[in-house]
Amino acid sequence: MSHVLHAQGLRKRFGATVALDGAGLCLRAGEIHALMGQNGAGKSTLIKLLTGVERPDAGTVELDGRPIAPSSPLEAQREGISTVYQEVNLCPNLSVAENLHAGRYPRRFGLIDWRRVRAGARELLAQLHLDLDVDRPLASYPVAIQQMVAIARALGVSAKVLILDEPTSSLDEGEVQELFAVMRRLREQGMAILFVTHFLDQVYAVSDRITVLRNGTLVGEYTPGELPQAALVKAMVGRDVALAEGRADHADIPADAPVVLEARGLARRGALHTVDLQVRAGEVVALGGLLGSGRTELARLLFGLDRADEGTLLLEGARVDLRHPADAVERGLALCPEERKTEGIVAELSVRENIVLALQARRGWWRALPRSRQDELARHYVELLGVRTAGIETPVGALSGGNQQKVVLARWLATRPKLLILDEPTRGIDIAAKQEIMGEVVRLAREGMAVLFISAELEELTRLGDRIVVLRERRKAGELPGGSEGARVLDLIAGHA
Amino acid sequence: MSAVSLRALLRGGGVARLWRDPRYASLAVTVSLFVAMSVAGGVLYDGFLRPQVFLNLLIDNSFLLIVAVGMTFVILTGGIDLSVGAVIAFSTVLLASLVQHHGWHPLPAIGAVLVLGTGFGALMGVLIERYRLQPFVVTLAGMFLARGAATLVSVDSIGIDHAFHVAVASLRIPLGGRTSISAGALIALLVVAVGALLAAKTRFGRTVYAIGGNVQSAHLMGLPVERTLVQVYALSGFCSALAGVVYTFYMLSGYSLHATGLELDAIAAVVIGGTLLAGGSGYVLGTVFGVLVLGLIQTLIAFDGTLSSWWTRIAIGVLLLAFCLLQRLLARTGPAGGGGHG
Amino acid sequence: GGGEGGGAGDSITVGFSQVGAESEWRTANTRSVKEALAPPEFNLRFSDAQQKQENQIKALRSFIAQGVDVIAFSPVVETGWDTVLQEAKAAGIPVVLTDRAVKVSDESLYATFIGSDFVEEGRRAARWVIEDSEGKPGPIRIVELQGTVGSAPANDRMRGFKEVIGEDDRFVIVRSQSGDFTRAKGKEVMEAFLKAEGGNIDVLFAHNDDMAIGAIQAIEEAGLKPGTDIRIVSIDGVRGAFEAMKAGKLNATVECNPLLGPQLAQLIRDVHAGREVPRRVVVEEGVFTQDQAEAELPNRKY
Amino acid sequence: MATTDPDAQAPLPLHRRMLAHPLFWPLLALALLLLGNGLLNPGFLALEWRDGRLYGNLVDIANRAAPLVLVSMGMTLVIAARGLDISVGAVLAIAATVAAWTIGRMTAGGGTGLAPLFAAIGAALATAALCGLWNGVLVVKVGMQPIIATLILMVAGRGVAQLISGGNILTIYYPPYSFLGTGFLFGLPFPLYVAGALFVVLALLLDRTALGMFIRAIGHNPAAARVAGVRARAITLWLYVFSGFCAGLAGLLVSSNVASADANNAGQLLELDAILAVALGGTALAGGRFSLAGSLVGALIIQTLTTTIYAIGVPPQVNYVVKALLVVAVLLLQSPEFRARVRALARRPARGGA
Ligand SMILES: Nc1ncnc2c1ncn2[C@@H]1O[C@H](COP(=O)(O)OP(=O)(O)OP(=O)(O)O)[C@@H](O)[C@H]1O
Ligand SMILES: Nc1ncnc2c1ncn2[C@@H]1O[C@H](COP(=O)(O)OP(=O)(O)OP(=O)(O)O)[C@@H](O)[C@H]1O
Ligand SMILES: [Mg+2]
Ligand SMILES: [Mg+2]
Repeated sequence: MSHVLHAQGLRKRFGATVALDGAGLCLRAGEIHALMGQNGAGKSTLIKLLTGVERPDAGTVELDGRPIAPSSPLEAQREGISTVYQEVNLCPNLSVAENLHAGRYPRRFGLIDWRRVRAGARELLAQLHLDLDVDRPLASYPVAIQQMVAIARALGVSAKVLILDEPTSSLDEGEVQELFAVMRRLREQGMAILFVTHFLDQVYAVSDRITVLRNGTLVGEYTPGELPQAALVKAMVGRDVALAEGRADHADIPADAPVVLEARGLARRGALHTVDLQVRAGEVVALGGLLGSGRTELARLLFGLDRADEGTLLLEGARVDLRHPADAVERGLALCPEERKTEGIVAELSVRENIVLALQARRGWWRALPRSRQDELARHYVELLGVRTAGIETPVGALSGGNQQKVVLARWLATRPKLLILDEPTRGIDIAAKQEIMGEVVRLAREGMAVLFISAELEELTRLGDRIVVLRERRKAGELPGGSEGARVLDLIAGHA
Repeated sequence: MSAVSLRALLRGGGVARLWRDPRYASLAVTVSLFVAMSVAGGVLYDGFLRPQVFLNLLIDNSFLLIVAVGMTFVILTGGIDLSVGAVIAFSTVLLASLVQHHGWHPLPAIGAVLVLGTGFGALMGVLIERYRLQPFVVTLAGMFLARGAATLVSVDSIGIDHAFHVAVASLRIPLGGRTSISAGALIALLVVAVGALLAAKTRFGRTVYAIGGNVQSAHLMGLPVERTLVQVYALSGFCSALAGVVYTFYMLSGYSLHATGLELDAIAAVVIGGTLLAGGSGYVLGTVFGVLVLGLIQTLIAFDGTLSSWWTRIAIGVLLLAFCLLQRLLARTGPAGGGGHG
Repeated sequence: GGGEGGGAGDSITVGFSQVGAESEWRTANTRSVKEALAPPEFNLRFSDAQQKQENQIKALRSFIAQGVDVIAFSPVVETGWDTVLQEAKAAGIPVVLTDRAVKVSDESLYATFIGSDFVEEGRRAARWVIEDSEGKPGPIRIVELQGTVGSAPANDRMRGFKEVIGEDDRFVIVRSQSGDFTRAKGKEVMEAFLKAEGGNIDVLFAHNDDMAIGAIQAIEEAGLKPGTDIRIVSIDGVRGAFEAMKAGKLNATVECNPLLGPQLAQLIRDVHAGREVPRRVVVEEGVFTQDQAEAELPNRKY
Repeated sequence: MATTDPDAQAPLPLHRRMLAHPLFWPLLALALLLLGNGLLNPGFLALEWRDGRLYGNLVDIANRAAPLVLVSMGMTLVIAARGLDISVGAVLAIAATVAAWTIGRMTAGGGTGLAPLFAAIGAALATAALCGLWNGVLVVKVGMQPIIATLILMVAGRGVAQLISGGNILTIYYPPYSFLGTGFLFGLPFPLYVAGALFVVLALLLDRTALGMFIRAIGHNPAAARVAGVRARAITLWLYVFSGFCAGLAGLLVSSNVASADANNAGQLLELDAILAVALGGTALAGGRFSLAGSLVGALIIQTLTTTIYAIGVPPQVNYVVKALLVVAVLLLQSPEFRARVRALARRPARGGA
């Protein structure tokens, strides 16, 4: 077997946090290799060490049997390692085409040949069956597409090794399949692919081999065949975890349960056609739809982040005019946004500050939460959601991606809202934590909170929703009762019904 | 399936898009406002719309234009360069002193000045990049240093009477119809052309935009962030020194108090031209119009000729305000992203 | 000159470029010029350069473009005028310099110069100091508050002062620092001088009255008597200086007369009519001391 | 890039904790400057009690720095919220002129007692706050870039001030007003109390309320702060008003100090000094991270630099060079990267810098 990339005994400390302690990895040509572990296990750190973003404190990395020590991503690229980092790491101000080619432009007479840049960009995107206007700035596209662009960029580098850190976290089923098709093709061509995900099905669908990390140490390397799901989870978590299959207790929300939020004919030009929606106290409404179907837009309108052109919004029966998210927060609404990096965390603030931010905003700047109360809240949610952090005073930016997501979630849970809107809240969260979070959401709903839960995952929709609302092409396509068959939901989403 | 859904996301497009695109729209607005202001001047004052008046905009602002081009690159990375005015002053003094007091021919003296300016900029770039110092303070210190160095060379203004320099200074290239343009203005136009090309069509220029968009990402994308940052400040230093040279053609003198406050004019021109101070978005061409707008405001005031000193200041402020307000109102979308190309 | 852009009838269109409004002296200068060049005889195009030479050159260009009859201006600095003055000459527009001279290669580029001589002002201040210190033994310790570093008045006043004071070896200039021509800076710098030199200062020479007025406050706050413990001479002769002299806090001020409007108007008339004018017109100026202050104060227009 | 800070988080020994404190390096710079002065000029650090007043260079520095401290406070908060206010110098001039003009009017009209004093203070501060509001509206409501929005007032503001003063320096012949800038209270100059009070009140306000956290959130990530329900725009608007107010206070001190208002020169280039003070104090000019105490120290550093230049008696032509070199030295001292490099060089001088 030819080892393309071989890493051994990697250690990395960040201050008091030991992110990696004797981790390693062995990547062979022509394989898709899944790297698994809980949030904060050290997957992204391992990748950063391999690609020169960070330097290891100890350990060796060999490429084709030759030791390498890249000191920058540029060097790693030159060595033939192409990487898509967790979170989109492209330049939002540059056009899609340029993001795909930055650093390796085709030139004519020494100058960049934009025509070929565009053409090349379209070609790259076509590999993923994407058809975008490549001249628009990247920022004008939703994260999912930015993620696809990042993947396409990595495909454009003629490399020996392709590393993908959670490429699928913001993609929906269709996009995931496109990506897998490409990965399989590259595998045929002999490329070594390292792939991080928290979706177990995806692991079994494409990977040839699995490496598991736990708390920064190497647990072992397995083939999917020798490691069934339960065993994989056990390897990652270190103990047995019961994976809930479906949920029996879809509550029958009484028809007279008070309606918390009602949207009548809500519409916004270019974003959403008229939508009616009701969410009752104690109810979890799951909102499904394809990428770009308008779910995020709807959530933003409900929260006053964007202004609707038409329609009315009623909160507990009374008309409200939300001009600013602050209005919504003051009235007991909460929106956990889709884009964690830009609209969610404030990376430089501490875990504590990020958690109390919305609650404090609701109280106003004058009535500060006492520090002891802040600490208490922060500790409570860190424990409840299993946030892996050195302490509550650690800047959130130093947390792993999944843990950042948990902090944003904690921020909104801490406000104890009347209506909680969650836009893809489980993105990048590991399987065990997902269980905990969904359990908490259901528990809060049973205590009387209304929940609007947006997800790209069929399973989450059917399991959580007391009612499932589906959007298609920016209008409401229909509603299904909780516990409906997955296939029926899928049909509605895709428009085959 | 997914390809269809994505395509649905992208409805619209076509030619109309070009107009709706905030990147081009803001440039178009700036240009239109410039034209509107000129017309207003023509209505108000006799002789305002003569071609030479507009050529004078170029001639009188050639040095500002040159530094503003350098400044555009600095600001595109999210930095700032406060030293430009002082570097101009230093360049003029040094050049004048070399020529007048040390018997140099202007050409080697110009070469020396350009090298020094570039090196000075690069030095500031190294401090900013290597030691993670804030550009504002480093270049502010650079400004003190360059001004100080200029006064050390000479506190008095030094007139230049070398035949070569005088010849270049009084050179007027006729453009027909009793209009002409100076050598300095030509140099400025050349700098603009090179700057625009550099920004749009070279790896250096595009890295500048990428850094302004997101440094971390630029780094992760494998772009040469460190080198480019140093180069950007070196470029700005070069442009300042070149502007200093053009200044000596304009004034035929070197003086330590030349170009005081010019840094602010340059920054203002760049920002009025539509470049975001936070970096990552803007055009060299926008900067040209930024400079022209500032020049036009001056010209309007000069043509009016009735304003007292303080009304002059108020008028500059009001015109600036009117321009920026209209610019904001007409460019409907906010200063969205857009390091456009091509 | 072609007066196409010019005003109505046979009034003389004058383009006047002022340095700025950086001091009371300058404001008074502007006012005097504006009053003297009033309609109907004159059609004044006034332009303020905000202390920048490039603005002034732009203004001159615009005057040329507008085709004024006569250009007058107070140059920010001495050098750098060749090109634009050549353009004026080519356009047939005569140029009158006010307030300070310029260095040009070709003397015919301007018709005449009316204004003060900064070097001479420095000399006069020094002469007053020497006179004032007659019979006193050396060393007499002088501190100097300079104007803005590099500005023409600062350079010249310093030069003139040193030239004369240097001939008498009783005097030493112990400290010299820029006070930027402002009261606030004058006070701050004087404060530092007093701290550094203790009571060992005999004479203060300030490049303008404002700095002297600021310094006087610093001296008083340090518990000394200005005008007595420290003899003070400054330049300009603004009203504030006369008030200070009247109060016995300032000893002398060398006048630098800004009210040259009427003289300028006459020169412009002559130049426009093509009459012969002297190359250099000196403004009438004097040195004022405390005993003249009370009598002179009501006459001060600025 | 992820920062690798070896000093973070772990329970550290006292000296390490001190080194890691953000105020340590600015304070060290200040101490070194003062010490250097003390060595060059033995009397420099002396303080003596004379006529019921504390007298000495240190008092002078603090006193002279007071206006800059005031302006830096407002500037710190504006910058922390991703803004910039380059109009402070002009606003100072306006406030000073308004105060002088008000006093002139009232005393000429026979106003006596303390009425003109309070009227002047009120008018000046109100005008300054209004200027700040103007800036805030242009930035927040109109959406102009802060540097341009405040540039407008910076240019026009002095014009307005000169319009009020008719281009003259307005001299104030009204002794009570002089107390603000030159008075003494319990042996210390009154401006120290003004600057001190503002600093303490502000520090308390930021500490005891959630304002500090909101400002940092806005500065680091305005979009996220907005989504979290922070009224980012309203807060930013008020910060501009506050910055104007601070400049107004400074204007009162400056005009009172010299008993006159100089519309053209008062507060000239103050904006640069204020931003420099803010930056020296460790505030990030890109927004978010800020330190009020740092800005206070920064302002003191700048004034000490100025006083140093006067005290060591360098010729005025050299002023700028000395200032530049000292500023660079202070900056480098504060740069962790530079210190790391120096340590590395010191450890193995043989190999040199790599
Ligand atoms: N720059 C940093 N500073 C401090 N700690 C860090 C830094 N980067 C990572 N860590 C810590 O290292 C540990 C491993 O993080 P890493 O990002 O590698 O996790 P991960 O396995 O990728 O998790 P996820 O699935 O959530 O992405 C975490 O505890 C994290 O807090
Ligand atoms: N690049 C784009 N082109 C067109 N529309 C876009 C684009 N980016 C965002 N949108 C807007 O987004 C809306 C749909 O995206 P939205 O994010 O609301 O859908 P979603 O169902 O939440 O999908 P996702 O799974 O991406 O979250 C569109 O109506 C459109 O207004
Ligand atoms: Mg990760
Ligand atoms: Mg969405």
